[in-house]
Amino acid sequence: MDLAYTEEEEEFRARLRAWLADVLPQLPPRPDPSDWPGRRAYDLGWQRRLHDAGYAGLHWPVDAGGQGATPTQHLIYLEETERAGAPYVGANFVGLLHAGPTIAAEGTPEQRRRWLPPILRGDEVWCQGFSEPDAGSDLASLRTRAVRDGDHYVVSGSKIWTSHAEVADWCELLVRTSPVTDEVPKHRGISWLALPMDAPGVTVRPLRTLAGSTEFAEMFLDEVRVPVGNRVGDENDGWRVTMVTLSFERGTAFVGEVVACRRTLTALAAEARKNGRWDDAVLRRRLGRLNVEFSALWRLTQWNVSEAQRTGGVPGTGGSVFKLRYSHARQELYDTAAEVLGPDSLDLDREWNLDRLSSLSYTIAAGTSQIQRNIVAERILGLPKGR
Amino acid sequence: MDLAYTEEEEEFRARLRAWLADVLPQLPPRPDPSDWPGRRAYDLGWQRRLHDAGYAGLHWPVDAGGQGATPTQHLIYLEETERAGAPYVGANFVGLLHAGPTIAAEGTPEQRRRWLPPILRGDEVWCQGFSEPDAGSDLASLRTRAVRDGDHYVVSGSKIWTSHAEVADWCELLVRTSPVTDEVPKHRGISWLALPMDAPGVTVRPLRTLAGSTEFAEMFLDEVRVPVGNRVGDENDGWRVTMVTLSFERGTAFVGEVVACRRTLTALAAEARKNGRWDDAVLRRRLGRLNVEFSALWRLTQWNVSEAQRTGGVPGTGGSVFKLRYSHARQELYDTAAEVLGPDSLDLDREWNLDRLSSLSYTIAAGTSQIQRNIVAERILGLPKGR
Amino acid sequence: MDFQLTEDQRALQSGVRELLAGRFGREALRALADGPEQPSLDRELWRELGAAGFFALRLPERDGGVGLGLPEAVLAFEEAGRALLPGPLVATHLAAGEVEGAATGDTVVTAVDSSGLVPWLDASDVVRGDAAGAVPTRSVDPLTPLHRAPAGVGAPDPLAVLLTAAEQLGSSARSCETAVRYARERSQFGQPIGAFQAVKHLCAQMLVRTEVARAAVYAAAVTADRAEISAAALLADEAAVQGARDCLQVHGGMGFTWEADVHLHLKRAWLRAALGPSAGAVEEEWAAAL
Amino acid sequence: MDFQLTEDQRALQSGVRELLAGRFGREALRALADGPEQPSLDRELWRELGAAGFFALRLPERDGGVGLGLPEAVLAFEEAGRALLPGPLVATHLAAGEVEGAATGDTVVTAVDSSGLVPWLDASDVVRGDAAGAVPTRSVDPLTPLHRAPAGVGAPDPLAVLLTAAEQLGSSARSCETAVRYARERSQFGQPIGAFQAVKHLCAQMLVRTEVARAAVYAAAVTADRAEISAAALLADEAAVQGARDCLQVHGGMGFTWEADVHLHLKRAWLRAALGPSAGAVEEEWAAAL
Repeated sequence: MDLAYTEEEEEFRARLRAWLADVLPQLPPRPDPSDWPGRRAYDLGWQRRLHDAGYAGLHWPVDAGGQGATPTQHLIYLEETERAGAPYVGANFVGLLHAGPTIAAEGTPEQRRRWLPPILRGDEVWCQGFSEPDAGSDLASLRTRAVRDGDHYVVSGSKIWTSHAEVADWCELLVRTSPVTDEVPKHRGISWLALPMDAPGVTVRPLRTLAGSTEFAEMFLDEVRVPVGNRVGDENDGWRVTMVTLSFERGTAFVGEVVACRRTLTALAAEARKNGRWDDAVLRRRLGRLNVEFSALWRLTQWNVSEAQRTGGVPGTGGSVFKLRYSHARQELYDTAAEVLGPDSLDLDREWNLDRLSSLSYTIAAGTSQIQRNIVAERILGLPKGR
Repeated sequence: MDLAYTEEEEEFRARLRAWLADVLPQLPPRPDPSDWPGRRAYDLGWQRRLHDAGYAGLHWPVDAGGQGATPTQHLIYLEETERAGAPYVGANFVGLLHAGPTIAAEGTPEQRRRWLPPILRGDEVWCQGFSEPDAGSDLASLRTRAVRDGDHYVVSGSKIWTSHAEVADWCELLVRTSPVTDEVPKHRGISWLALPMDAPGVTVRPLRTLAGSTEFAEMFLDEVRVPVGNRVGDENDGWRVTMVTLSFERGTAFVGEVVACRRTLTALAAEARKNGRWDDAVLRRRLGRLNVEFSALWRLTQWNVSEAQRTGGVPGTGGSVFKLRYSHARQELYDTAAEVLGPDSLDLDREWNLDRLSSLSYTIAAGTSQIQRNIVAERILGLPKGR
Repeated sequence: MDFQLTEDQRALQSGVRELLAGRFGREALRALADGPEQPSLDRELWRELGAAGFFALRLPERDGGVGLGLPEAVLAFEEAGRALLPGPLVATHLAAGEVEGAATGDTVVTAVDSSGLVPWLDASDVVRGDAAGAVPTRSVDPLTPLHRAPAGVGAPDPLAVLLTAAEQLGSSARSCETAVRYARERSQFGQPIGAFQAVKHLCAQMLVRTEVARAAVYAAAVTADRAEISAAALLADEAAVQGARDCLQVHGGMGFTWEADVHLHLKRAWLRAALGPSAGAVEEEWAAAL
Repeated sequence: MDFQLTEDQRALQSGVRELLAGRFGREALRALADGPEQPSLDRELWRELGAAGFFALRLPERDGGVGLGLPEAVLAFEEAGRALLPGPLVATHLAAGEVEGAATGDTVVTAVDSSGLVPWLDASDVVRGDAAGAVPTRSVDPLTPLHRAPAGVGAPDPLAVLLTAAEQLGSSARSCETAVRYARERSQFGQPIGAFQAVKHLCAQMLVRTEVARAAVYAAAVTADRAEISAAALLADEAAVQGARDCLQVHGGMGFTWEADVHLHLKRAWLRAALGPSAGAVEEEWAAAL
């Protein structure tokens, strides 16, 4: 048990920190959140800088063009970029964290050559077409159909919760290539396709969330023709291919967010001291409790990352444990922020209030807390599935 | 909507209060909790006094020997006896609240004549033989077998959580008279028997709880012969007969307990003021919150009682709503007591600490909170049963 | 004691519910929510409410009122809360008989809350309290324009607190019903999600919170006791806010969309909870009473 | 950074677990719990623990110790917590090297906690702190005789707080395992109760609390930071107490019996939580640090 970073890790951190200090002041101003093309350009520009500095695909295998960094280096990278206020991964999210690693693991040499370098260089944006209106928690029940027609699939259906769809070049798409029957369970019969977003028949409609923003979109597919060569993995084997992606797990998923939460907590305490609510012992102790909580979540992050490092990044289920606790803690953080703000908590122009709205999704997105508890209970604790 | 008591109700209250003031000083000293025969005698003595004063079977129908009081009068009775520190129903619990009403509703005239008067007069004690080691939440899966042999049933099996078994004359016993088959679901095939506790083959073994006491017992039945005439209701119809009992519901189940909780809360505040913990704002607000909580639970009690009065005491499911909230609130009350006591909370000789241990059963006994939530969701809200 | 609704009270309850269903149903709600940034007040609806006696409910009949009491007002405001009816309903109701035209719905009255919040300032004809220097605020609730006045003064008005609690109660009940309906309709893993215990138990707890709050709010309406009103507000605030949160959780991703009504209940519940006494103040009040 | 157990640490962990399973398994536990009112201290077991290095674990080898550090001590005490090993283990461990015979288990040492609680006073050879005027208490934990000394003095000893937190962690983990085992074995309504989401989710939350506490306790052992130790104690106390409560709930009626071990974990967890800093003190400490 050791929490000290190795000399090599400290060097990595120092080099990164120096580079960030140098490069961040050179960045153009951040675009307005509603300016999609501007955001695409900004995010890709940042990715290009990472690429040129040797940080692109930090955690990707070297043979896929990545840096083959250890989980600990990845943790340091996320910690330092968050602390320095560097741009978020943004539009590069799906490419770098889902589609890319999937192609790296399951794609043909040709597919890897075609799709991986543009992700790393910041040339192409990917989005994700997994969820459907009727297939949320039960993702495998998805119904978007792909029918073989010569060397193409003809795809029809609809997807939801697709972020960056407006500006993506590619979509990693899950489609049903064999209908569900008594012999074919729903997890079989799914295939993974790379869909060019400019293909005829693709319609994107922004989806307004309760926070009033349109971070997500719905995507409608009307007889869209996708070359068979865009399929990664075997036909009907897309569920397994996808799970490789979803469980691409090094314990680092929430590193930046935990760092950000701790910064928010410090700011909340400062605000409470300023507006006098610090004298409310109940509120003050609630802030103290959150400080304990996020400190422990940071230690749990280090624990999970070290575990991933030991096992060589083998998929773990520790992520569910972390997410369950973290998503609740972060919602509690913003509820506490509302207490600190008092009546100002009703003012959307005040800091933290929009974050509070966004935080409502934490116990839902990427597997509801209910689903996560099932996963923990069944896969870690070995409790039986219900009838 | 009215919270004022009618003139008649106020008269009832005044008369009861006067009687209690008169009779309570005449009572013998309370027996030691471990002195079962003493407890039986004390509890039956109290019942006899109630009987002689015209309060026996207050809520029983008049034709069963009761007073036919309204639910509101029953509430007043429970409120006043608790406030005055009168004895609890004790050993008369099952007779007055379960077995008696069942016999009154489902028994033959002869059965009513045989069993009801001794309950009301304080001559006989009943206990309950429902739960089994393997049939708790799933009561209907009970396995104690009764095989017909002429004009007797021969009963074998075991029961658990039987209070007052050591001193009971009769046990209301649920037995399986038809084995479960594909055609006979578990809720059918159950019969209700009045078991004489002195019958050969009945063994009672005290069951020690985590509070260290032996309020409950296990009961072992080894080929016990019970006359067929002791069966109330039809053979195999015992589940329905029993449900009449279990749902005998006038919203009054927890009246005395809510009154007691409010008294405890006042005492806790006094103790906190005395030992200085009142200055802890978090603890003080917690006590204030509990005061709000029990005040609301009292109002909910009045609501439920009024509803029962309107509907003529038709079984309701509001009891589950109340129990869910109340059992949690009462556990929270004793956890708060432990906060007030500080290190004294580890001393079993200090007030409230044994109560805290007992309170651990509130979310389990008479239907766990999990089962209660199922009942609320399925029977009140109409949500579907799972597969 | 007969702590249940009378026949007349049931009739009033269903009357208000029908009126609101007809005049402010889901389409009207969505039109406001999906429309331009600032919602506008429907003056015609306001006058219809006035004609139906919503504002004059507690005015004596000799003053042209309906001559009913607080319990009836609470039932009416519970319905308003269920329907998410917008506007400074509480302030206008409390102004009936004191401000010309409030009783009939011709005059829209708002008030400065003890916290300094002023809903619907621009749309109101009369402001009670000192709104000098009030600045507009980008309101979290899209259906309630807000101003902030320099620190509000005075203690909260108990009647305003009670009627607001009644609205919270209505919202809480509605969130529970919405969650239950969705849980019966939405299927995942081959069965309605309402068949899963996790969802079932969320819904059960929503009902429990609602029914406890109901008993407290109705009792406070009967007794008009100041402390009991505070307690009712505390419980109704919790029931409404947590109920909307749980409703959102039951809806999953769909609950996170603008298009679902869930967030409208949550945001209004947050707003109402910010009015009147804070939870801490109520807890201290009830601790001091021990 | 390698925040995982080393090979040696794993070996130590399983070594202690095996030792305790052999010498203080369920039968020994039940013999104490079901025996006469006051449990007695097994001096022979105490010396075996001494021989195994349990008390001398952190003493330098030159002083006859094992020469290991806090992380190893935490792992050993976690196992003690899992097994519900009785006796003033923490005080004796901390006395090793300072009190003659403590390191070998020949001398049993107890200490007066900052709250004035003194466990195992009569059975101990040496008391650290001022136990003058201590009076016997009918202990809620049947396996820990207690005295109360007139208000304990001084701040809690961080090392004692950490080792106690390690015991809480072990107890929390054990409660989770016990609940899971019971949920797999016990059937109701035609399936193991562990197949019901309500039970499943209780168990999942038990694991979550345990693993968060584990990260905090282990990290505090590595850094030996005073504030981090307080935080670890807060989280481990919660995990142990709530874990035992949930374990009881999963067991239903059986959990309410004396015969089940569930209550022994709950009562010990309550006792340990009363030692060291209060939750309020820790929260204030961590608030002040913001």
